[in-house]
Amino acid sequence: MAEFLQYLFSGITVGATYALVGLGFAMIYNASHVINFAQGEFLMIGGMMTVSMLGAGVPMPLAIVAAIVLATVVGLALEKFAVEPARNAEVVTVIIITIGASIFLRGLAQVVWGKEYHALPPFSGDTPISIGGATILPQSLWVLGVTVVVVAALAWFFNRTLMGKAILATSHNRDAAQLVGINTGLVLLISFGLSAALGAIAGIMIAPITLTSYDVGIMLGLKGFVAAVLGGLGSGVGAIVGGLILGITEAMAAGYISSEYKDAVPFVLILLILFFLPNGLFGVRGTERV
Amino acid sequence: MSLLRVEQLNKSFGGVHAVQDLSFEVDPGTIHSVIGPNGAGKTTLFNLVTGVYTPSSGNIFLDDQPTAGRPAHVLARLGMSRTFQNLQICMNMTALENVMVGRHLHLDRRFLPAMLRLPGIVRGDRDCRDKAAELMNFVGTGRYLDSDAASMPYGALKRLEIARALAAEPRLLLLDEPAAGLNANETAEIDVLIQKVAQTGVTVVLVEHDMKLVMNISDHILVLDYGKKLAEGTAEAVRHNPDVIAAYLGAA
Amino acid sequence: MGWMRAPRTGGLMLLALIVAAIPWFLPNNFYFEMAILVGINAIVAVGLNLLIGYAGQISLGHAGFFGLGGYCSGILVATYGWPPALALLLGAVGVAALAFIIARPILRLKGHYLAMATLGLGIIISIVVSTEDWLTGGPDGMYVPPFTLFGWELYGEAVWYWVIGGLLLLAVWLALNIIDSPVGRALRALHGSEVAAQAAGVDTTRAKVRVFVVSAVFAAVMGSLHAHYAGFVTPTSSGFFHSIELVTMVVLGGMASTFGAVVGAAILTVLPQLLSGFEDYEMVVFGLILMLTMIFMPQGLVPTLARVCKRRDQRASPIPGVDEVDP
Amino acid sequence: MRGKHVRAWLAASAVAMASSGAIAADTIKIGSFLSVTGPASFLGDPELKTLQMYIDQINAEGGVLGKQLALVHYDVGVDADNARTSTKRLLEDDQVDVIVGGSTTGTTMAAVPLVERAGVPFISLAGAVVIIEPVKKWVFKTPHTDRMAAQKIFEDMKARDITKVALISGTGGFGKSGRAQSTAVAGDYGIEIVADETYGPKDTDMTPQLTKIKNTDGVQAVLNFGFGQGPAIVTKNYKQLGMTAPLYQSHGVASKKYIELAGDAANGVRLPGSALLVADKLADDDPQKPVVIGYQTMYEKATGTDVSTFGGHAYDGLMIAVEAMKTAGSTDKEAVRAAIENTQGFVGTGGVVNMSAEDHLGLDLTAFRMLEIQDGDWVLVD
Repeated sequence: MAEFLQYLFSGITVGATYALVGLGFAMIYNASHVINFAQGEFLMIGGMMTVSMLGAGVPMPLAIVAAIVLATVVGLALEKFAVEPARNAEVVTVIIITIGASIFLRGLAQVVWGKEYHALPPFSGDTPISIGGATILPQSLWVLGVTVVVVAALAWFFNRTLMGKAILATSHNRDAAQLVGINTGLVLLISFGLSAALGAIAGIMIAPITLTSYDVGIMLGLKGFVAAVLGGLGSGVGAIVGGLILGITEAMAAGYISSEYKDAVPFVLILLILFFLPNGLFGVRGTERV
Repeated sequence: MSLLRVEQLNKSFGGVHAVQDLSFEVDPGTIHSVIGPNGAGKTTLFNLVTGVYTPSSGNIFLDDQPTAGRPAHVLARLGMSRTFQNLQICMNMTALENVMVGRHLHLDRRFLPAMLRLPGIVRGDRDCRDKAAELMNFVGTGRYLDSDAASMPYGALKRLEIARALAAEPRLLLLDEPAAGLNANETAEIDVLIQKVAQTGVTVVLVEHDMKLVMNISDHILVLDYGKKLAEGTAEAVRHNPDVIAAYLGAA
Repeated sequence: MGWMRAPRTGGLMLLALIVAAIPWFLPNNFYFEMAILVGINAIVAVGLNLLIGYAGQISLGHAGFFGLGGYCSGILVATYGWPPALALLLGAVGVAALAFIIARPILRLKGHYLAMATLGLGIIISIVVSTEDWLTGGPDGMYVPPFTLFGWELYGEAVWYWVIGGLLLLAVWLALNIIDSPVGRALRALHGSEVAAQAAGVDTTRAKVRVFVVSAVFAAVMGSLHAHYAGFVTPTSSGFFHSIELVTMVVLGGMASTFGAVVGAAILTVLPQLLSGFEDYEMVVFGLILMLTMIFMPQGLVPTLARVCKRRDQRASPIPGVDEVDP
Repeated sequence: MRGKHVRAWLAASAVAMASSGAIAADTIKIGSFLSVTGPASFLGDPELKTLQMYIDQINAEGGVLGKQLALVHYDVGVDADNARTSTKRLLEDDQVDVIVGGSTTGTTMAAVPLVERAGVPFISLAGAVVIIEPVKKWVFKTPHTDRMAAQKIFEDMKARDITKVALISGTGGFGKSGRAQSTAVAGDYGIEIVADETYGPKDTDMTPQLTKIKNTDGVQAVLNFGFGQGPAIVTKNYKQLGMTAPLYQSHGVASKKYIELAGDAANGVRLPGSALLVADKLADDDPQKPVVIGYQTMYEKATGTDVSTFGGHAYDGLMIAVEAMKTAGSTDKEAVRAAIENTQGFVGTGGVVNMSAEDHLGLDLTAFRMLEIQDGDWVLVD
């Protein structure tokens, strides 16, 4: 039992990270139907910027704010200068653009911040908390707590604010949204900014646990994409659930099946799910209109 | 004997009954129109007949052969061809190639000969190209022979779809709102074109909003309302049917 | 109508000329190596372009097939002493069978879901080859003996160059043939409008499965030859990044342009070597080039340039598109 | 149109090649391919810096055989294909006199057939024993092998009466090879491997694997074979789970960075390392002391970062090559190769090197020091 609990803790912590990244994918996908392969780089920017600010003697809270701001600016620039001009191009063209952007950002980070791994100090110590014979780090609770807060804040944003509703409307039908006077260009810009900020927050939260470096975004970005698709692209709930399923499956696979094949298990899972639910767990099953 | 027979056809999406208990027959060599207010289920009926949707229940027969639920490409093989309400032109191809796609079933579709470009393929394609060009002239889009489909005007694309459908040499041609979005002049031209097609012996089933067009050319009219059959008969009979008048006035 | 076929043969002739001429300008074996790698990548890209560019079905897992071809050769030849040609054949047939089995459920998916599924497939393959080290040598890969045919060993850069060059011409010829046939038109039609293609009698599922299998076989055969040429095969060759690289070749060169795939492969193979002088800035420059090309030429290089040339030609001559290389 | 460009480009590069050939007459070309970017950049980065630094220094002091040294380097990440292409470029295009490089075993092994065929001395900086076993005529290496690391660790365990060991290793080439070597030699020391877990190179949480080990009966010590950030996370997770059995790491973590990343959790961790890590703690009569102090001072002054043993491997490789050229009195490849093979009593950062026709490494177990981490620093155990 304690064993199971330990796997679960591990899975939930990692899964929450995947969920936050997946949420970033979902947000951009919703507004623009673009899969942003540079999403992982926002996590990297968040983590690395905080580390470098701390190194420069800036107090932690300020460093975090600076990191989020930087990531947001990068996100906005990405939309404005890279995605916006190619708006009418084919899906894979835009995918390649975001891949190019991620290589560019990674390269830049490597030049500016170097290639070494860095550890961010945990926010509230690293004395493990024992629950039912299993242990969890305080930082994991931070990750989970922040995930919950972010999800709640996003729910409020999309359901209660005009801008949030505008983003939702744009995701359903861009032309119609434009007709009713929504500035869809602005919506796109904001969703990129928001998603970048989200990525940065995730990157900062997990840096004390997973360590951070210029290329930390590759794997996390990929896993976030898996989470988003698993849940059903464009569904916020889907991304969260997808991320948690992914994390927990990995942990359970490592614990109970084989640690060598634990990385393959999520992909087998996603293939199976897609075979039976071609639109992911929470994806909309639209009927084609001809 | 009827060419197309629909028996007690039903289709629902979730709780919405798009088509209910619908039965009708289409005689060969006629122009058969389906009309009805918006949302009456005309396009759904089309999609059911052409295999895009699978019926919830009921039967469809082409030449007494059951076809309900069979995929579109199999129906095409049985001699059924169609156009689409929202244009379905392949914008990544030229106009001529679009029509050539329509002749797919009449060509050698084997992979290996195609890959090795055996003489038969070359010959088949040359004939196909000529036939397609002929058809483009027939529907009146001859001047777009070498154009990219993406560069053609809307009205011409509507005809191009008809040419593509005809390229399959169908026995049954289903036209889904061929005049939608066209001006009066273009509509009149479509009117002529459909009659020209019918004269070649192709049976035409037509969904259309333009009453003038429908009344002008139809041999037989089926009126739908809320997925059910409201009336059926010749243009004259339908025009004076009180239910139809009520539905249209009510809808308007 | 004669001119319609001219760009085909014209383009193929030009490519043949380039292939024949290049060795005169290659000062040493390193340049031959680059040319050979360009050729290998180009053939895979030409095959992948049939799937992505023409049929409009994305695959982020084709490196998996490339790797399987390589490992099939490595294992059968090095470990079990099979003749390389037979191993290559079996690899191609095996990959074709695998692709055929998974194609149906996978190709039911659309857009990003298809991308995800193919990506997952590729990653699973690369994890398996990396983990089963008793068979594959693990992460550091395995040794693959030289390619021999009837006792004759394929040895030396020049020999390899002509073999790969010949295969490239063959691959381009086959691809052009497929595209310019009812089969190819059906593929492009299902890209343009799947329902329209079905209404015209195209069995779209079958068409997709076939082109998926063909592109997988292109990758498997080249993976096998590459393993023989390199002398080893590693899990990297079947990994996610190689898949992305292959897709990038197709998109950069120009989707639905067979010659575009060749150009894309050439650029992405040679560019990193040209950039090696930038040291730390290599990634920055590479990413920037990738981004800028796709932003300003979203159609890809060859179609965009072809259009520019066409426009210029139209001004000069009354017959449009005569010099167009693109099929 | 396009053809003309290609020709122009090729012609230009041919000219560039010819001109570089002209320079080659009075310089000695040291070729190198390293993993400067990617997951093994912590190996390649200090290696490259070391090569640059010492080649500059040697040149400043008048060069070798009256000629200046020129470094030709290509970054290959961890991609074997890339390594092969770069090696071919070094051999064919740059026509280097000797190659010092290959941060990882995978990239090294990709280059081996080429250097063997071309007949150019090649000193590898990678770990696995397969590089020099069986002996390859032109291939040498400087770092201790993973088998030696395993032997050193088991020796220490045996001394502590540990017989049941749990193994956890990375799934990269280094971890895989280390795991295989550990399993192979454990029996020689009467040690039984009772648990065998792995983790991926980019994994961020190893608690499930460690939980499994924790719940395995009779585990007296845990050995982690891996490099990069993985071992640091393992160490942190180890502490999180409250595991108390001695934790051993391999020589793959032999840099201060590991201690920094793992923090307090690293206290008490043991690993086999080279003298370089404990330069200031060596006995004054230790033959290695002046060498390692010299290297450490120079590296830390030039780069502002802590030394790692990895940069030291590059120092050893370069110096062995340079010494061999001096001994041979020329850059003739066969003569240099023979001189490298006859290296005797060379004192490097990794140990005292005595090579022979049968041994292209020339180190024995004494080259390794058993270290323990205490309060953020290395301490000599023996």
